[in-house]
Amino acid sequence: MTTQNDLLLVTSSPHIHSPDNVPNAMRDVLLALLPALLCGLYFFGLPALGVIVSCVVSAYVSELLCLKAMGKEVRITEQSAAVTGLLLSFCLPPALPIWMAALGSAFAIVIVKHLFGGLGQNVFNPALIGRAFLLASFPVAMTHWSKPLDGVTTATPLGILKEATGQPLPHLSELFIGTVAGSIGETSAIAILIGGCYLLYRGHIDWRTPVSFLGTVFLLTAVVGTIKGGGIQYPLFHLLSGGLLMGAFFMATDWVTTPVTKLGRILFGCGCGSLVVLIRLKGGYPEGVAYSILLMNVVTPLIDRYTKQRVFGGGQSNG
Amino acid sequence: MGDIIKLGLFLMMVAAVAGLGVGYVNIKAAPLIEKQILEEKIRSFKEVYPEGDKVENETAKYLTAPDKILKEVNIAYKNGTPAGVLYLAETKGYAGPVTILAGFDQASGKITAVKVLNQTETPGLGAKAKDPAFQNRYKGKDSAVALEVSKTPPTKENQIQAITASTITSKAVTKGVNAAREHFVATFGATKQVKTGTVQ
Amino acid sequence: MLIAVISLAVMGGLFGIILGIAGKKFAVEVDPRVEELLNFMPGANCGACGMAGCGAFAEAIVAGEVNPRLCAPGGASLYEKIAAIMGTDVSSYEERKVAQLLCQGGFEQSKMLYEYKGVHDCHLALANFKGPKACNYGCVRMGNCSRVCPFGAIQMGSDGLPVINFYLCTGCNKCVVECPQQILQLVGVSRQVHVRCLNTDKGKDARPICTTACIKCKLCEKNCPEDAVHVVPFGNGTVALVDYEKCTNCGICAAKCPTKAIQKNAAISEEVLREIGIPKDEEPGCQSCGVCKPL
Amino acid sequence: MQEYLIIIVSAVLINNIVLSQFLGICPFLGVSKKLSSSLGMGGAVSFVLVLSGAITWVVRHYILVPFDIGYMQTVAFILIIASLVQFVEMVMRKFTPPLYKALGIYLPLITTNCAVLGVAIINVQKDFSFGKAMTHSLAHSAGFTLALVLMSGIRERMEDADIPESMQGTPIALVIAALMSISFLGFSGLI
Amino acid sequence: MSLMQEFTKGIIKENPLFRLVLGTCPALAVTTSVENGLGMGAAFTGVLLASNIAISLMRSIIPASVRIPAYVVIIASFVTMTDQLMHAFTPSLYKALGIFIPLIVVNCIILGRAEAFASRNSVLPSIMDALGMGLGFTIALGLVSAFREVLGAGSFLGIQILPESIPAILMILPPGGFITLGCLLALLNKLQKKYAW
Amino acid sequence: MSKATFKGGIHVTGHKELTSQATTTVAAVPDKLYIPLSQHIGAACAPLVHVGDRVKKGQCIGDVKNFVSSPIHATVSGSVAAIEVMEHPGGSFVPCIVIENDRLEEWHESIKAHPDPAQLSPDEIRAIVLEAGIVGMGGATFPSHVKYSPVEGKSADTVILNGVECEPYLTSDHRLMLEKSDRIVAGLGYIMKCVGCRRGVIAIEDNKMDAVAVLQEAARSNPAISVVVMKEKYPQGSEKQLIYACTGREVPVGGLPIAVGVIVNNVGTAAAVADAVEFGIPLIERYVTVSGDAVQKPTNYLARVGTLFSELIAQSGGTVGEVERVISGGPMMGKTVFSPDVPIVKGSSGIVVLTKPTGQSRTEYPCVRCAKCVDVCPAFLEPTSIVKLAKRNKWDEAETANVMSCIECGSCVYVCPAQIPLVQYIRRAKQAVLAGKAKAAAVK
Ligand SMILES: Cc1cc2nc3c(=O)[nH]c(=O)nc-3n(C[C@H](O)[C@H](O)[C@H](O)COP(=O)(O)O)c2cc1C
Ligand SMILES: Cc1cc2nc3c(=O)[nH]c(=O)nc-3n(C[C@H](O)[C@H](O)[C@H](O)COP(=O)(O)O)c2cc1C
Ligand SMILES: Cc1cc2nc3c(=O)[nH]c(=O)nc-3n(C[C@H](O)[C@H](O)[C@H](O)COP(=O)(O)O)c2cc1C
Ligand SMILES: Cc1cc2nc3c(=O)[nH]c(=O)nc-3n(C[C@H](O)[C@H](O)[C@H](O)CO)c2cc1C
Ligand code: SF4
Ligand code: SF4
Ligand code: SF4
Ligand code: SF4
Ligand code: FES
Repeated sequence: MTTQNDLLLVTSSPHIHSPDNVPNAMRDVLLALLPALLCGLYFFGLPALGVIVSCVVSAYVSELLCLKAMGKEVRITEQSAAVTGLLLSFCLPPALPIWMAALGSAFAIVIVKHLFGGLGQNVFNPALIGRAFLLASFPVAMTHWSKPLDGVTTATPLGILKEATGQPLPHLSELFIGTVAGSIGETSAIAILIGGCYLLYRGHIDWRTPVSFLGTVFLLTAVVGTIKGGGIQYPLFHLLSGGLLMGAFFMATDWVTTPVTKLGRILFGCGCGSLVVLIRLKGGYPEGVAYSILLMNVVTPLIDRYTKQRVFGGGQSNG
Repeated sequence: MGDIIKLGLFLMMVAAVAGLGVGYVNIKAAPLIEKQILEEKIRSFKEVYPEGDKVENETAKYLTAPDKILKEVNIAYKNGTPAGVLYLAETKGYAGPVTILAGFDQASGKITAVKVLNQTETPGLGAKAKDPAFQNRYKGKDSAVALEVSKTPPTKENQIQAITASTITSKAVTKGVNAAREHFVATFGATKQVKTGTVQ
Repeated sequence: MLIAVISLAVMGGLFGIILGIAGKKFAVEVDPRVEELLNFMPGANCGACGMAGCGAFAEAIVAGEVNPRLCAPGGASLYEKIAAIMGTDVSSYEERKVAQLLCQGGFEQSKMLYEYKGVHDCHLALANFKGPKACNYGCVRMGNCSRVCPFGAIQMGSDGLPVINFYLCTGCNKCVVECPQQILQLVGVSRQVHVRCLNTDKGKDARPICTTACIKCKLCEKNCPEDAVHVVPFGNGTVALVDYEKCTNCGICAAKCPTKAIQKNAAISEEVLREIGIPKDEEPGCQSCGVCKPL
Repeated sequence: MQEYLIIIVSAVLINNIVLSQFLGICPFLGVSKKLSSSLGMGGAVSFVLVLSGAITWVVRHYILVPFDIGYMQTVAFILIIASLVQFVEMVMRKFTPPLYKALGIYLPLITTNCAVLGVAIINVQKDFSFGKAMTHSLAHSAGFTLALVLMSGIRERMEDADIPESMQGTPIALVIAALMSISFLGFSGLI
Repeated sequence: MSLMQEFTKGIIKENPLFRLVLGTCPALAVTTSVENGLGMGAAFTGVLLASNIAISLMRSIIPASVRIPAYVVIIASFVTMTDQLMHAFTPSLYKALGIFIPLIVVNCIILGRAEAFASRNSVLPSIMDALGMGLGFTIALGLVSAFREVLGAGSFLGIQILPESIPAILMILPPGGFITLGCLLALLNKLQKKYAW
Repeated sequence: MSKATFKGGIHVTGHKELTSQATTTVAAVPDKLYIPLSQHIGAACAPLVHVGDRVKKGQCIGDVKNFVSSPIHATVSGSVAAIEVMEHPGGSFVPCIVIENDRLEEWHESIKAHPDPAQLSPDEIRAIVLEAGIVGMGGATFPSHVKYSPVEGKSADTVILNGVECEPYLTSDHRLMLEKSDRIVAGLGYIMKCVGCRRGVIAIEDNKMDAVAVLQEAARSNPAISVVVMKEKYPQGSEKQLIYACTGREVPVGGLPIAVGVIVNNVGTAAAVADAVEFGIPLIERYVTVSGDAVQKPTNYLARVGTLFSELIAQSGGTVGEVERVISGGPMMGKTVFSPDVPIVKGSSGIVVLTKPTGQSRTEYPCVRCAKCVDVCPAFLEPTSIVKLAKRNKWDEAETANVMSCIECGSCVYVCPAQIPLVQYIRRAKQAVLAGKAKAAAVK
């Protein structure tokens, strides 16, 4: 459009805007993931670095190629691909061959994100589908866990719980700090909590999702724990182990794939929580965070549809 | 009214002709199919217990009450005397029922072979139970001791190494073998001294 | 074997009779011509005819209520088939119409008032001082028409104005309804001469704003051999209008017009008017297996 | 009781008829664009599936088995289903035109919906009692409806998305089905 | 349309799987290996051929209101025959295709062809139609199964061509079927845009 | 006292310090004043004078006999130079009466102080408000006498004066409250009398505690009047939200405040009512903030209606930097004008002149469904969903999604990280819904 430079600009109100934008938000998420990243690198060393780098690089490259191929404006400054890549690498075992990590990342970006129209339009959480894809494709490599720091093959806390192999369960404090086997970014509860709080503080995520998610898991496992006689230890063990915290703070809160209504987010969280407990206790896998969130992603459009808020001045039912 | 009868008659005719056709093919094919099934069975029996010269289905005799796992008990005769026992067992695997055939030698009290007949496990994972590599792990195991599945290379004689990432399938097969083994020991084991093992 | 044949035959007979009875008892009437017409309808359910889908249109044709040419996607071959079924003559159907844009104020021609930033929507841009162009009558150039055209017949040209592909346009009227400036009009395909400006201002006001505005000089009126074009009262002022009944496409007015507000198009040949292959709008569940049709 | 529960959970979640059994894909792809029509299709399929489940069970147990003509099963079953569908359609058209308007267009499709015959055959394969066969049919129709409704929710949302042109329509629906199916893997091993 | 065209249309222009998106269930369920895919295609072609011939021969005497039941009975009996013949002569293939042989009955394509083609055309075109559609379907199944077998099992026609650890098992699981078919459809859409058939 | 507020809304940087502390300047009256014939919601006025006529200050120069309308007065004495179509800060072209100022400031003879305003009956007050051409000064310019007219079956029990001024940059109401507190309280008294209610509330946000103090002092004499302190939040000034914050009542969808027994007026409106009732002065001048980062010396003015924006900007020392936008009103709700040569009208609360924003340019991303817009919407709408419908011209569905309840506050746009101009789409949807309704009505 030709513009005559001396003309004033006419825009529609509002004429000012908060400094918040998509690139900034994504940068904040990356920042919030930093503690978990450092913990992962410290505990799992070079192999973890390899997985992380290959995931992120593959995500970036795939994003670039997709944008090019689809003739869209090549604009990857918003870094959502990096978030996807990083989050994917965080729920992979540290010793995964890096080509698998890269493949999973590319699958996440190409199939799950760009075939659906790109940023903001995907229905499923790309990182989690990436993980589920890898788990179903390479079950051997994806269930090979190593001890932090020394890299010896071992089982994860939930694996021990599920298989009842007789190995001792780790102490809660170990789970809190992260000196247990598990995926790269999930072992240290404290690091994840720091990141989660930062996102809450920055207003990028809504407290309802993590609270209802974790609350549901806590309540259900507390009931089971009481029946089994495990006491408070049992629900806490469930809260702190596996990818639960990572999922509750970073993945169940993904803007794109979760409900937009407040009530919807609570339902989403409760649904995730119930499914996690169902899968962990009754299902075939020791851990179910990824699947629970994915299953709730499937339901999200319906949740959104049936949890519309009441309009202001439209009757007194609570909104 | 006439129309309606006509419709009825027409469909009747079509159905009758169809029945005729199918019936005819069935008459021709049924014996072949039966033969096929029988041959298949004999082939399996041969694989699992190569030494017998005749196999009799004696399920009625040995399984008085219907069993949850064991479906058939076949006795293999060598020169007219019972020499081996062949069990058909069905257990629940990862994706559905797994049926196996397990052969035992009465003389040695050892497992002669195990063959997975039918399964619907995941290709590439549980479906590897059909691979000889896995089935051979049961060969020659002693019937007196309960078999266990281990994820790591076996350290004990009674351990069977699981198919990687398919513990469930491996356990299913082993469960079938163990059921057969117990029945074998209880029914035919008298001829041999029962060894004590670590039975879980 | 015998049992097989008998039992199957009995079942067949039974069901046949039941269905036969049901077919009689539960018969529902439909005019066979509607079904017949439906077989030929494009089935796009595009609404070009202004009705709720092809079914409604077929019923209306049978009832003699509508001009079959309203089904634009059907094209000439459909009109012939309809004529055959209905026992009428194709030539009695009204001439087919296409959309014409009555503004030529592109980037080069029109003066701007301000720079606009925001949603590209003609209605919205108009809310601010009648649009960024100084002219208050012309095309706002935000392309609403091109977005509503179900047939992709309108594209925004390099001068900012919509360009209508007459071979794709079906005359569905959607763009005409959408345009907030009411500068799109449906005109018979044989019409070649159009006054492409609807400003009602006096010449002295219009001239500085747009180089191709109608300046009410009346040269067209004076030169038309058929007395077919006139400057007539319109809105708050006057505009030049072609009387399409009288116009013979001679183009003299267009040649005389000093600002080239009047234009003569190249002829649109009816033969070239393509029958548009619109993909059938998938009925819910329709896999075009054909099972459902005659039921 | 437990057996029934297992049948239900297995049919709805683990071995979902569409997402892991691959039965009834055509209507699943075809009729999942709108929530309303997917509910309609779900309803229609459930109705026919349960009814035909019952009739085929009876026919099998009182005709095919006693006369030892099990090999006639496919022919007999499909005859039942096709006649049933057509009969239901006629009745509906006459007596409940609104319902017919809502469901009618789906009915002919059901004849060629593998799910209906598939479930009848699975009933036979698993040698279910009548009660279990009914539970199984009901659970599978619930599973079918569930998959269809979830799918349509997603597809309605996808209406706004700028999907690459060549992916639009069936291809993206298949990809959605794939990702749903991956998600449903989470239920594997539940029982 | 010439007979040749009746034949070729089913291969590309009106390919039942890729263009008409019919018969998706078997196309997804049995395509975990090329062998199964081709076997299914062959069985399907046989049934389609037989039913097209039969229905085209009977087309003038079938009353409209019991048309569909009559068609399905005819189709079903051919399917049952095929089923028994395969059981008798190709037992291993029979085992692999499992429930999907009886389900050929409800394969929408067959009824669709009966309704849309055989019931309106004489025998010869119907045969060509059946052969073309059958071939088209078989090729489509072959294509889908080739992708899935190579990517998911690392083998082709049972011959291992990739090392054990590389293939992504997902591809032979249900999701892999959906993805393969989806991507193939998209690819064909794209090609079609490029070189309009 | 806990501070009242509503649900939803946003926190915006106020920039109020630019102008809030300095006493209001009386703006120089220019040589030519441009008085639009439509400065209110409702039917436009017809001119009562001709070119060449001499007019006096306060003389009624435009009127139309229509219930929802309001007369226009000359704001200076002088002669009518022209009656011509001019741009109006509301974004349209409107006929204006151009008055050549003779600088005599001669009042029209009809302007007389009332001897005993306390004796006036409600109907008389309403008539004075009508004659004085008083319209809402909070921006909507709804004719006040209409607001005060009794509505069948409904009665007001509370009058709320809106001193919230939640728009960034604007401080004209703030200065007015500080400088004319007695006028405001008096005006509120007349309004309460006019509509026959016992409770008067003056609502002020907690960023203007000095105004709270002054008004509490001024209202001490009248126990029926109280000052409510509200938490600072945008768009608290929107009347539905304000009513909820002050009284806990929700104005029903599509309803007016009177439906819940409330009448809301801007503080400026109240002051104008007091002037009209007591001194007979029509609405010819108002407080206007001139601010923004492109203005040399941001100032509050008491300016005559008809003064051009450009003259006030010039009095503020002109502009600095590259001017990109001139906004009539605040930056959240105001409208940009394409030229600073537009006149101040009765509803002009401020002029904000902004330079080109530095740094990152605004790029629109696809909606990332962050739901921030949903969380802040004070009308409890789902802007993102409505916009998606609007983009596909799904007007009916947009209507069921309550698009008509949007107050166009712009909060959603402000927070949207994808920088989508949501309100614009919503406005388009509202337009289309209304057009659809009009069409349906026409068919009937
Ligand atoms: C957010 C998140 C979600 C996860 N979801 C799953 C899941 O659904 N299923 C799963 O097996 N592992 C999941 N993992 C990985 C597990 O937490 C764990 O690392 C892995 O399952 C191995 O532990 P296990 O052997 O105890 O299952 C997830 C990891 C993260 C960080
Ligand atoms: C798609 C998929 C298919 C699977 N198929 C099988 C299978 O056929 N047999 C099996 O025992 N486990 C199967 N599993 C489950 C796991 O691979 C494995 O059983 C579980 O992680 C525990 O096994 P492990 O202890 O050997 O690692 C499957 C898992 C997935 C995701
Ligand atoms: C988003 C929004 C913000 C508003 N902010 C204010 C405000 O700050 N001050 C004000 O007086 N009116 C404001 N209004 C206008 C009020 O809703 C209301 O119209 C006005 O207070 C009524 O008084 P009036 O008729 O005297 O103008 C706002 C309206 C909206 C929709
Ligand atoms: C709070 C927040 C959480 C996010 N979580 C995820 C996530 O779990 N997985 C992912 O792929 N992307 C995540 N993203 C990035 C982005 O939303 C994602 O790439 C989109 O799904 C792509 O359309 C997140 C972004 C934000 C702001
Ligand atoms: S809708 Fe009208 S104003 Fe808008 S671009 Fe089209 S012709 Fe121009
Ligand atoms: S929208 Fe306009 S241009 Fe498009 S087909 Fe309809 S009438 Fe023609
Ligand atoms: S939708 Fe309307 S009311 Fe809600 S925040 Fe946006 S502009 Fe304000
Ligand atoms: S604030 Fe913007 S990005 Fe977020 S949901 Fe609303 S429209 Fe979408
Ligand atoms: S093949 Fe069409 S529904 Fe299964």
